[in-house]
Amino acid sequence: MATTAMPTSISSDPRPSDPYSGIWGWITTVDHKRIGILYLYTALSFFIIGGLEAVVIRAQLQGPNGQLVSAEMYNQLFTMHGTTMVFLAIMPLSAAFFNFLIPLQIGARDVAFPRLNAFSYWVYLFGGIFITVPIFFQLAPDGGWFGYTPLTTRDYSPGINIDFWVIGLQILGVSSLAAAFNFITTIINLRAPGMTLMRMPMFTWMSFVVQFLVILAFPVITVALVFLLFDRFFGTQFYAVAAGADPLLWQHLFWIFGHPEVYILILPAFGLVSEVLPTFSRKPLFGYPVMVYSGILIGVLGFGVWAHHMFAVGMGPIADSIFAVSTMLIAIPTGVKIFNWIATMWQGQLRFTSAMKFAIGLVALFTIGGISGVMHSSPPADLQQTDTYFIVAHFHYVLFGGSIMGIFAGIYYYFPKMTGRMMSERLGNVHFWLNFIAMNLTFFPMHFSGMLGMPRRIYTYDSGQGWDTFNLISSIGAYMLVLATAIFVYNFFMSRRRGEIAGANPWGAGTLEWTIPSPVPEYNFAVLPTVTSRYPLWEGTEADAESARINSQEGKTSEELGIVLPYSTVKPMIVALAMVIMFCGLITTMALTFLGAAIMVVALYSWLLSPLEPEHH
Amino acid sequence: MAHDPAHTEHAAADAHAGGEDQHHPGWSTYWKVAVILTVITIWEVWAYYIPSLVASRIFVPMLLILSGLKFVIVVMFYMHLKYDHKLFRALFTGPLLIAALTGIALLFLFGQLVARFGPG
Amino acid sequence: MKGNFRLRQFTTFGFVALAALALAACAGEYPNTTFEPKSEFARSIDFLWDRLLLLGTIVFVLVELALIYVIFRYRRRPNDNTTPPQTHGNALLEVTWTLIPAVILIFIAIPTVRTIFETQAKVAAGALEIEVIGHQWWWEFRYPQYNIVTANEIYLPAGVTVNFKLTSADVIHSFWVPQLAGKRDVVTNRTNYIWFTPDSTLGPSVWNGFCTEYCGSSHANMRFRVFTVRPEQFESWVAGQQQPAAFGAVASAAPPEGTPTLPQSGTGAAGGAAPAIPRPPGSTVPGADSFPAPAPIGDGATTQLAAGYTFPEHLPEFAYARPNSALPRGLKFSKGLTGNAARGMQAYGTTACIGCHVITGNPMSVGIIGPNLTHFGSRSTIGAGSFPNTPAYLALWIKNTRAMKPGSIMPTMGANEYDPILKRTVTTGGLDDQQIADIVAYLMSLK
Amino acid sequence: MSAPAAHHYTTTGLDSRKIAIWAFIGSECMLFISLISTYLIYKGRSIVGPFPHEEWTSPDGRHFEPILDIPITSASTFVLLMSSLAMVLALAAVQNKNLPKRTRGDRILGSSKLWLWMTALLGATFLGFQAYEFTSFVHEGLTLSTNLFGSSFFTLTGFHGAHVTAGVIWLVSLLAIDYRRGLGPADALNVDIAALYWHFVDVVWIVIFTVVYLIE
Ligand code: HEA
Ligand code: HEA
Ligand code: CUA
Ligand SMILES: [Cu+2]
Repeated sequence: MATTAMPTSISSDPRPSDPYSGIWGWITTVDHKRIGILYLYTALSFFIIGGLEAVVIRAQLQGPNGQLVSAEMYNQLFTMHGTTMVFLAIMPLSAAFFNFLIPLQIGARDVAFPRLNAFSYWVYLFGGIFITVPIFFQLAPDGGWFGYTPLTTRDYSPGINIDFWVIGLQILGVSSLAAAFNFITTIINLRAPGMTLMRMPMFTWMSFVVQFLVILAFPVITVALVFLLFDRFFGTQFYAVAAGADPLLWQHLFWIFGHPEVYILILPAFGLVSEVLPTFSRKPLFGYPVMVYSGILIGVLGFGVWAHHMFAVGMGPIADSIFAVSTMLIAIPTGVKIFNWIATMWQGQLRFTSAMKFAIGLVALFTIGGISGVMHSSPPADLQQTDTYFIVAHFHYVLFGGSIMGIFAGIYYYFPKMTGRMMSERLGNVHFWLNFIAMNLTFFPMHFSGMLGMPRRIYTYDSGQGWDTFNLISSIGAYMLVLATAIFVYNFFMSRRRGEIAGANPWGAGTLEWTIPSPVPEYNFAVLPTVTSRYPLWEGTEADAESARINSQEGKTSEELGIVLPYSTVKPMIVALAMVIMFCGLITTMALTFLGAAIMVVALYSWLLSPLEPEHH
Repeated sequence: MAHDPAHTEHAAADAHAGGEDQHHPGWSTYWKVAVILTVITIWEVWAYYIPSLVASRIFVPMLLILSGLKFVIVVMFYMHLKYDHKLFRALFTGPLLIAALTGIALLFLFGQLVARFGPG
Repeated sequence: MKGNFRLRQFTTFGFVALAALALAACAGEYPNTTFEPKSEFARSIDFLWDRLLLLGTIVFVLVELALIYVIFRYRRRPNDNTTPPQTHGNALLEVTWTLIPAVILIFIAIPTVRTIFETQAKVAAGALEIEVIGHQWWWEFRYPQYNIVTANEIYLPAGVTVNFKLTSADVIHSFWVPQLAGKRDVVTNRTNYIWFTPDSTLGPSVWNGFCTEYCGSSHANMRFRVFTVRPEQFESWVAGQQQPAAFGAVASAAPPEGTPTLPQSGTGAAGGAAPAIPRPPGSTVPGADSFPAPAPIGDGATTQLAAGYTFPEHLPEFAYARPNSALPRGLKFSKGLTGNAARGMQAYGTTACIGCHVITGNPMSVGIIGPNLTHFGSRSTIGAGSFPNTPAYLALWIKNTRAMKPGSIMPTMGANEYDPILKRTVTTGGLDDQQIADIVAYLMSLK
Repeated sequence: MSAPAAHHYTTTGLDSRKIAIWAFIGSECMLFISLISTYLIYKGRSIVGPFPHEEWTSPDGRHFEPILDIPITSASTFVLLMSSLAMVLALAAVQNKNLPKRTRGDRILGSSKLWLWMTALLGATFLGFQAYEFTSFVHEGLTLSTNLFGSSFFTLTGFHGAHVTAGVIWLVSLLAIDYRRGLGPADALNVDIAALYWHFVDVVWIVIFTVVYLIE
């Protein structure tokens, strides 16, 4: 019972629902791989939506005095663009990889709490829909993605718009937190024999750090949002300036969450790049331990820098200085990563696949964003930069040039493992170059428009301010990005059907997930592998080779191998749905709230009281 | 975060008790702990009713230390962190530390905000 | 691959070129540039910026060069299947590239902290005090030392230290004049300060100011103007502003033409730029004696003297300070009307205007919600820097403010105009175009 | 209750649920520090009374005593502390279910039902105190929307109260299982997890009692 490495006899009852059957199979799945793929598709859709919002923004700003959309609509657009990209696109794209990869990389059959995992996804989906739909009725949140009070209080935003935002983020927070506890437990507790912490693949390591950032950062925004929710619905005074409230309370609470959040957005991408670069350099990651420690350090320091978003609010010289220095410090561990990546490629056998190109793209572009970040970190200098397009340039270089590039690298790299087929390298190449050039066309000019005085979040600007050219270039770049993304979408779906068959290890990679067939069988590993090195397929001993040999065999079912797999169940989805209904009650009728709560409690009990999987004999 | 590899190796001794070490303290310890907690609480409340003490400079630090003490005692004995796997200690103290620092920083920031440049 | 990476280099070069170009061009065409500081504050920031830009560029170039070198040098040659050396790391190297950035950062941190304390020191005594009050979506400026209250325009004597006291009437705003200083947020329930000294060498010049904290619908339309002028000009301006409303006479502010044509907006016969409205003695104005006659008026001369100095914003070199925002589609004003200032004053007195605006010298007009209009005629823009202050624009503005400026609190006044916030058409109590023309004439005459 | 992954191989040999609950508790630290910090930040910033420790006379001449009631709260604090004692005994009872019980003392200490009941009841009593406190505050004119103190006080203590409520429900569920099939060593982990949560809620109160009630 201690280990299922050897097949143990189980009750012969077949799994109630064949996991690979139809839509119902997807709704009831608790398989981390399928949940990962659900995350991937959903998040890509939201990425497109967020991107289209951005394109409208760019169209409005293409020239001075643009009149494409109204001021109100524009404010909803940038608010939803930011919110969508951060909470509905990048975080879930990372989550897609957490789900799909972590168990494979540590040699586990699933995550620690498969049903909780399903729950996280459904909450995300319903929450995402909840917060996205209003934009089509011009009722979308319009307070900016960090919703500063008092603007977002009832006094100044009487409409329903902000309600969607407050409630929506509250819901999404539940999803992220649930997932985080799940992955922390999984990584600590489900590593295969011999998979010590210092042998874990870098992606799993960075994910591990991210989960801690989530469980520490999200409670803070939860509280901040609860205050706002209570203010808007139950008449509390937390942000009511008339009652003497301090607007900086929200700002501090938000950014205590907000800065760790940006590392939540980048570290998974860093992790993916740390998988891709070694494979296509045919060299182990350079300075593995330092990469681990720098990741942890970035995470820890990330909690001590939040006020660098508030250099203009008048915190006083002492606070300014402290946060300036702590912010600069983060450049050091991040730099180490950049240099170690370059050192990884040094003397390597570089193969420029699409994945590799995007990975290198991250190193090249994130550096730019990082450096402008350091420029913000000097408060007096930031007084000229803050709330201008220079900031917009910074965070798009780190978010698009960093997170998105890294995630694209990850998608090209792991597509074979997910689908069993290769993506078209030819289209991938076009996608990369178009994306790379367009990205720079879009965001590099923003450095100039910003330093030349263009504030952010303005729906219109006068001509003759010296911004016209830069904005035009940015807009052209954005249109090209649409094309690039469209090519990617096309490539994705074509390859899904027509791509050439991949095989277990198409890239000649070294880590554990490449020892098993592609697509991965539902039980992942026929036998729990025994790990003796960081790159079992490169540096492994007999033990590694042996388990690799068994695990690479295809076509066996879990029954034949006698592997116990959890039941499929719809209960987590029902709980998630009920929870969202409960929240909807706030903006419709309290009755709905109670109804939702009731359903939730019942469903939750029946979930907790029903067995996860067939019992052993 | 990183707990010692020694532990990561050995497999589940007893899946049901979650492999947690069985030698928990018993009634004999528990009631003593309860008494200590009660005494400290009484001490705190008593202090609250001595105006001179409340006025004095030691009042606040004393109360903080006392409640900190209670906190530690409950965590160590009732949540048996003292006896459990040191992984749990890491999982708890790490976040607790960050939380404490954040809280202190916040109070500092909001206390400090009166001192600003320019007149007034 | 090879080709691709040439392409890559080209793009990189492209940006460097673009950068050089843009920086070089900063003179002139970039009225809001932060690269040409015009005060000691802005200059100390610029010094930091140069340092940051230099070090940043060095790091950038080094990293990208290393990357490009690796990419070309170590790309896999066709059918070369040797496994590369499996290096796992190198303590010495890694320590080095931990220390180098640390050193670079020291060179950033030290001047940073120094500048923080310099720029946030207490302002020297004897500075010009200006109270800035942020409103959705306009700026109220008070000169307590001269008890002047004005809106959306600041006059500053060159070479005199000015200390701004920033407070907000509603949500958070942020006060920014790019060439003169960094930003300072205008935070509700808090008082912030920012001070600087415009270079004494500055001739009369105008700077665009912006609200840089998102504050709602018209955040983009919350602009202002800063005029740095010679001290004696400042004195004259102050003298003028301290007068009560210098109300001239039956100013026949002629018909605001239908819709102004952009950018040199349609200025009616009154000539929008500097409308020289004839000003017979105030005493001849019907009902004028009902309020204190404006200060010394020459024999039948104009009140120009009393008006004091106003900045010649109509001069071509200041075109960048002249708003040319788009006008709402379909907002029209009937041609051929002649406004009568006297009638305008009465009309003004009977409308909601007085509930929100102050006109010192007009006892009825005491509202404090909106901008103070006492010397409205002497201002260069309306709607917080949104439109030029010409009869034509003003007429449209009064007719339907909320169409001109999204979310504006000032109600739509024009009869049969659609109010986008109340979502209904104004019927009873709405002003017809003639009344509006009169009010325009009245307001324009308030020099 | 089901035991996710309990009979599978685990790296540390620990049960996943216990790791998860500790991670959860770590996360709760951030939740409560945010609430407590907010309370302290807004302390003394309310424009109108009533206030926690100072008396206040409103413009229209109504007089308000300092609103916090220390004796009552001391009592409820004591109750919560005792509930923690009951909880550890309940856990011990479950773990030692199968040990022989010779003396009457052994039997009392060995009764998981008794101690679970104790814990739940003491928890409920605490909630009773809180309900009393809240209602009396409302009568004295302090509500969620009276002032900054009211908002932050009710939200902070309310959040804690909600946690206690959840705990009581959890305990009652355990009792239900105990009555249905009896809790034995096999369930020790489930009880242990509930206990950890319960004690954490208790230590949070220890902090609240001091910084909110005792320190002026
Ligand atoms: C992926 C997300 C991400 C990441 C990784 C970062 C990384 C950094 N960010 Fe950024 N940031 C954002 C997302 C991110 N940021 C967002 C979204 C905002 C705007 C929020 C809003 O207002 O809407 C923002 C805003 C923001 C501000 C506030 C600006 C303002 O509003 O006034 C500041 C100020 O200090 C800042 C600083 C930094 C710094 C110092 C880093 C550092 O971590 C960067 C470190 C990396 C490097 C420095 C490059 C590699 C290092 C080397 C090659 C070594 C040598 C280098 C040197 C010695 C310089 N960021
Ligand atoms: C990861 C985060 C992320 C990403 C990827 C992006 C991507 C983009 N962003 Fe965004 N942005 C933010 C995060 C992000 N942004 C944030 C946080 C803010 C601040 C918001 C705030 O101030 O509150 C912001 C604000 C922001 C602004 C400032 C708005 C303002 O201040 O007024 C602008 C302006 O140009 C902008 C532009 C863009 C563009 C052009 C892209 C492009 O990369 C988008 C490219 C387009 C797509 C990728 C989708 C289109 C593709 C298709 C349509 C394919 C065709 C479809 C099929 C075939 C099915 N963004
Ligand atoms: Cu005021 Cu933006
Ligand atoms: Cu940040």
